[in-house]
Amino acid sequence: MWELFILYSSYTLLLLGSFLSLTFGLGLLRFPDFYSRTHAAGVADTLCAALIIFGLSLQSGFNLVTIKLFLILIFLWFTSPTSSFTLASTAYRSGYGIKNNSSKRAE
Amino acid sequence: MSAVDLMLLSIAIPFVGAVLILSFGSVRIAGGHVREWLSVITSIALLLTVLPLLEKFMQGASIDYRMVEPIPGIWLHLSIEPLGMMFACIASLLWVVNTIYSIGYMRSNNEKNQTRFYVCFAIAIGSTLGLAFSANLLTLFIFYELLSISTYPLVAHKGNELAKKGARTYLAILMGSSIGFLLLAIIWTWSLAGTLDFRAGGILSEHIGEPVIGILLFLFIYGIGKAALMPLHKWLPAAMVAPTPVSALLHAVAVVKAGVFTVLKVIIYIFGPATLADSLAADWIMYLAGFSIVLASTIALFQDNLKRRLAYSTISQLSYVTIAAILVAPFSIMAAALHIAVHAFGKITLFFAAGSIYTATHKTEISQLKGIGRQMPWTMGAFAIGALSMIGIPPAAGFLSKWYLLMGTFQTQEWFVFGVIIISTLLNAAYFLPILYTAFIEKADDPIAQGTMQEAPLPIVIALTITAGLTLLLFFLPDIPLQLINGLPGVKS
Amino acid sequence: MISNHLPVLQVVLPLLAAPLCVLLKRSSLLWAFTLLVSILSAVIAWSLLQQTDAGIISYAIGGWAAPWGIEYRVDKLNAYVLLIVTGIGSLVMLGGRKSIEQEIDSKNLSLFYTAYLLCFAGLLGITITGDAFNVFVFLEISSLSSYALISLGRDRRALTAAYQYLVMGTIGATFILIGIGMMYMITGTLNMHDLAQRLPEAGSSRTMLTAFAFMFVGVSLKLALFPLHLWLPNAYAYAPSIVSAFLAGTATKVAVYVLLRFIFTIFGIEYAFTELPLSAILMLLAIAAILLATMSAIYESNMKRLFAYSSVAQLGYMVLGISFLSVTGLTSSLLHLFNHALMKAALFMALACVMYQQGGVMMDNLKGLGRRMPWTFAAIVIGGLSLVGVPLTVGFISKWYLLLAAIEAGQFVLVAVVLAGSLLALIYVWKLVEQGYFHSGNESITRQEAPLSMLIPTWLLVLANIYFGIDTSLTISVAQTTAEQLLGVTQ
Amino acid sequence: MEQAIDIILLGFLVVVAIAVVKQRDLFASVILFGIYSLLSAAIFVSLDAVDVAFTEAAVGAGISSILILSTLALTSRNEKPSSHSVFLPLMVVLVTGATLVFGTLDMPAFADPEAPVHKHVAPRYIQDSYQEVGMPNIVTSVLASYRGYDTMGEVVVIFTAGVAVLLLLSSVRHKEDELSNLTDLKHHPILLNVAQILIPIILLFALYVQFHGDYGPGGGFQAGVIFAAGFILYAMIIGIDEIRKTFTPKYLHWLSVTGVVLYIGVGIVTLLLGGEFLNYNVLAEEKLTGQHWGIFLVELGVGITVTATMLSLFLSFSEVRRTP
Amino acid sequence: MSSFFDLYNYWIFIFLMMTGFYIVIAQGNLVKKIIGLNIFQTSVFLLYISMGKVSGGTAPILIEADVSYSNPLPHVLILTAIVVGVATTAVAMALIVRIQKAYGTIEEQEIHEQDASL
Repeated sequence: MWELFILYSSYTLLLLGSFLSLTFGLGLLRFPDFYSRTHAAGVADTLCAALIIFGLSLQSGFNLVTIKLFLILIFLWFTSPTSSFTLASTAYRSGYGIKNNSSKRAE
Repeated sequence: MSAVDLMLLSIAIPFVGAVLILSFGSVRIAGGHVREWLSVITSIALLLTVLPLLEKFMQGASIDYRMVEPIPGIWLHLSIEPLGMMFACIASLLWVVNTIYSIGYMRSNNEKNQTRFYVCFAIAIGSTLGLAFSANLLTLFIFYELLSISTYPLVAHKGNELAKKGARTYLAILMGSSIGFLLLAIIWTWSLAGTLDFRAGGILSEHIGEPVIGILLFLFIYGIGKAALMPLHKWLPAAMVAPTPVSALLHAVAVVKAGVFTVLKVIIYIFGPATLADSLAADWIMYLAGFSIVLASTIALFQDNLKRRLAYSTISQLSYVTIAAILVAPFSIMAAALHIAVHAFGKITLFFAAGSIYTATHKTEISQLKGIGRQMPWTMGAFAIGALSMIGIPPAAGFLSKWYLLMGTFQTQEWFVFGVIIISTLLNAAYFLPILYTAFIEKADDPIAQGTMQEAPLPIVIALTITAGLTLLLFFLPDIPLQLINGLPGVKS
Repeated sequence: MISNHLPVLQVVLPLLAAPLCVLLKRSSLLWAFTLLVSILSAVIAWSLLQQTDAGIISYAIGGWAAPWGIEYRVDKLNAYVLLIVTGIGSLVMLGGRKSIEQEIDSKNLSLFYTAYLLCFAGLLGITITGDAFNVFVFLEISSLSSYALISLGRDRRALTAAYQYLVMGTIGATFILIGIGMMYMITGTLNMHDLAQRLPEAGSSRTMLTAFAFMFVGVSLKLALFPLHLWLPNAYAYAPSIVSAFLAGTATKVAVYVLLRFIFTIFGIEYAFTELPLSAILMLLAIAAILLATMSAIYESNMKRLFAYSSVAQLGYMVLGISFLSVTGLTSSLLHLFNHALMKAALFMALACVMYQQGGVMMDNLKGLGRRMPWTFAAIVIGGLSLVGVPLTVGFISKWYLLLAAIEAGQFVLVAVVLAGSLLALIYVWKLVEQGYFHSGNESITRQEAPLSMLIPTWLLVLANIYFGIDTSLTISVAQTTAEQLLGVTQ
Repeated sequence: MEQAIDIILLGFLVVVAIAVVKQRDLFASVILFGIYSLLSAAIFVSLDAVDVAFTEAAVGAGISSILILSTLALTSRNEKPSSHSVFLPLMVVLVTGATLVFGTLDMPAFADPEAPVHKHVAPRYIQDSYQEVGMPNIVTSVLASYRGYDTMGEVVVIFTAGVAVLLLLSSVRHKEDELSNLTDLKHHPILLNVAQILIPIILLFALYVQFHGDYGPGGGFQAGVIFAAGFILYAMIIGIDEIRKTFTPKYLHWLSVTGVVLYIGVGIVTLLLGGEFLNYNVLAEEKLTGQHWGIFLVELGVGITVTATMLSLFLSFSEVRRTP
Repeated sequence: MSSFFDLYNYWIFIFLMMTGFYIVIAQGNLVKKIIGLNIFQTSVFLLYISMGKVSGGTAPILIEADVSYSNPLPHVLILTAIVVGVATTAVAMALIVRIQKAYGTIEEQEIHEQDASL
């Protein structure tokens, strides 16, 4: 019973994560300008990563692998916001306007 | 000093001389440059080695020396047989005379690069001797190429466009034919016979049948461009841009004779008379040679430039040797061998005369020679003797070889050759006698020059007098060459 | 004790010396060090060649027996090639110093020598190894370093040449990699000797055919076999003189060795020549190479390019020799391997002298060179005559055997091609001679001969050209026995 | 399941590859290439080649992309439409591809355990390597011991590349005095702080990879690359001149030389101890201890050289004068 | 003779290789060529690694459990090859930088024009 619950909850988490990342991927393509895209990407990184890793760790149970997974998660939580921030702020410093239609060429 | 040492010495001397001239040549001393003296000394030294060698050889010493084995089974191998001995004697003897001549010539026409001239000349003579003494085709080929390369600078001597163009033709034909055909023929012979030695009776005889004989024969005859068989004769007129001493010794004696000498050796020692006697290809060569004789003489008729006319006469005379050799009758082979000697003396005299005229009066065209006979009696006298020898009128030596050749034609019943000889003799007469007429009978255009003696410098006069003398001498006592020639296989039969 | 480790020392010595070069600074020191290393390797190579008389030497690196470990396997063939590479390397280095100091700027010197030694070691590694993949690794070592060496040329075109070489070289290497992979796929082994035994057992398959094709194309790229030679002329023309001399003498030779190894040792004659029409393919390529490359050499006005093109043609001669599949033919190729290395090293060394004095190697720099640098120019002429194949030079010997092979095979078209090739060669050589000696208006020319330190090695090479053209006891015997070994003919 | 993943990943690869062909913006193509490497790394994992995956991700996606990007920064970003004729290359490619496909037809089926590849040499590695070398990670034992000589060659290749690049770029280098800070990232406090926390961790991880290589995926190369990555990050954020204070060109020279010499030195020592070149057994009385020592040392050598070379590659690129 | 499903992934790798190869020989931009070269090589690596795969095998890191391992040898070879690849890329990039400095362009076409105009 419990195992079943664990299993299904992990599935839901995984599905949710995948769904989110899919939508954000869509956003990355469809959003009008650079900054909103960056935002999409950044959020995707953190949240989806979290969801998926939780889901996986639920399946694997508590062992060395789980710890490694969490370490990875922490690492991601550090890096991806920082990188997206840096991206945005650098773009901003180099005078990159909010409403810029030729923005496709910026990433 | 043993005969072998003499032989090696005789090849070494010119090269050593060349090195000496190269290193000290341009030093000036009393009475000219060191190079002149060095050349004289070298040439005399050479003669003084060859004569005792000849003596030893006549006494029947077998002279044979192997150096190294560049290709397994083929040695760099020297040995002396009659033909080579004779050729060596002619070359070394005439070199002495020619050196005297060239000193006079080069000085009074103050040519440039004289050191290079004398160096290359010495090397050329050295290679000629090596070629004469070669005991197998490879050795011969090596010296043959050396001769071509070392004479190239002499032809290109002036360094102007004309000279370079002439030299280019010269080298293109000589090396082209030798690398293109001769080398191939040699390697083919090697792969067929497994040896390249010159052997009495030939090495190919038992190895090949009809088609191959023909192909090989053509490869050889046309590979030996120096024999100037038409259509490979173009280099000879082209080479006339060279200073006259070069034309005289090299393109009347050393180089061209090297050509016919090689032809003779190939026919006698590689194919063997027996092989060729009944070969269709041989007949073809004969026709080509005959054709070449007549055509060359005809062309000579229309040359106004003296040296060019002589060149074409040379071409026809060379084909005499080829045609005689290809007849492979005892007498004709004798004739071929003898003609090498005879023509050498005659033709060098003629060239000397031409050069002497050029030096004294800077005239090159026959039409300018009116009355020259009175101005330069010595020169034109020698010229007359040379001319007679070419035509084959006694008491000039030319008569001998022609005589034997005719005998040869009777032996083989080759009336075609007979006809060719008669026609060509008439043609020879037709292009030589007018020159004599112009020179002696006609009056000079400018009355000032009339009657006044203005001979060429002394060395030149001495040189051409000697050669003219030799031409006569050879007629009266031809026994030394004849003795040598009788030693040839295929002659005593 | 040392003698049984010679095979590995052959490669490890220069390989270890290379990084140490980085730490040296003084030019003279670097030069002396490199020279010492090259000479030592030459000595090793020589003694290896002696050892091979006793039979094939096998050295298991890491103590792991083949095919699990990497094996060094020395037979007559690679001992011979090793000797060529090391010998040429030492001679070139001997004369290299001044020219290097002039052409390479001083702060790069130590790196230059490092790269040179790496290239040297790489070539040796390719030659000596008995492991297919190891070939690839050392191939890359030598290639990478040679790209760098070439790019050091003064002319900016050196950069593009190096780039072009890099791209083509890498494609070649990748093709070789694919080929090796497929052979591995069929047999499960990488050791050449093991491959040689297992490939026939595996039986011919489409995979094997593809493997062969890719190996062949890849090696041909490295070998600059026509029409894959496009990188070579520029690379040799714009590289620093010494580099050209070294590469021209060694790199392509090693490539030829690899070709021989893969065709004869690994795939075996039966497969390569009876199941595949390799003989015909090689012949056609060789003919094209000989004629077309020589043609383009004739119209070339930059002498380094000229001789580079002639290299392509000469490689054609070697390949032609292979294509006969006869002892004579193979002997001619192996002879030419050695002889051509001598010729080209001599010629490019001479050109290095010209470069050193005249600052260029265009035809105009040749005007009256016969007067200005008599010795150097004499060297060029003799080298040229050797290319033509004039008697008393090494060129003649290899030509002789090649023609002999062609006649034995009854291939008179090929005879004609070879002869035509040498006649065309005569033309471009004579262009030089006329420029050097008979260029009118070369009066009042001052003598400015190259320094002895460069002349002497050049002339050593030239004299070698003549010596091995007269006394061929060493070369021919080795070449012949090797050829017999490759063809499996027992004498 | 596995196959499904494979197919999806392969599909991605194809898409990316075609995208690279179409893409005119070089910057984008580089990023796409990075993605390509990462995808193939993923495939490597699914093909059980964890070490390879690791290396591909670090080297292919990491270092290569960085190098190409820093080149783009010095050259131009957009590719001009090439006036090459498309036909000939297409032909060549088609022929080559056809040959390869033809070659595959006789290949053993994919993942077929009966394939000769798995029958001849490999079995010994799998069965005996533990007894003979004593490493759980077979790849490491093959890499460093059975085929240790290849690996030596590989180190030399890296070293060669370093030498080559130095030779090429030395002439377009900044003069030491005008060594300006090429990045303005210093002014990001967040970035700075995060970096200060992360970089030590990265280096620590690198050490782990270096010395854990015997037991899990990893080894000198991966570790070296990660080390280099750490320092490169430092250089990018804190500044080139800062990093130069520690890693002077001379010092990096020495390091990379040390690595190579260490590797070859081990070989020489084994020679002197009477074994064959790189035969670690002779390094200690007990074979396996010898193997351990040998592998430890050579991996260390690899790590040092790779770190030093990668770093000096990056630095020499970033120190090229911007002015043409 | 194997069926389609045994070989399809080889064919995909071949397709990828050829894409890379095409970029190398068809495109005129020097950097692009190198990117193509990298793709070419990476695909070759894929081919190699897929040789070593054993169905149901695991990574060649010994564990107690009784399992079949994939063939480690291709992995080793490719580790080497990857490093060689990055080395080549580095050298190529350095060359490109120098070419840019010398010619002011990295387009093959323009470089040829400049050399031709000499």
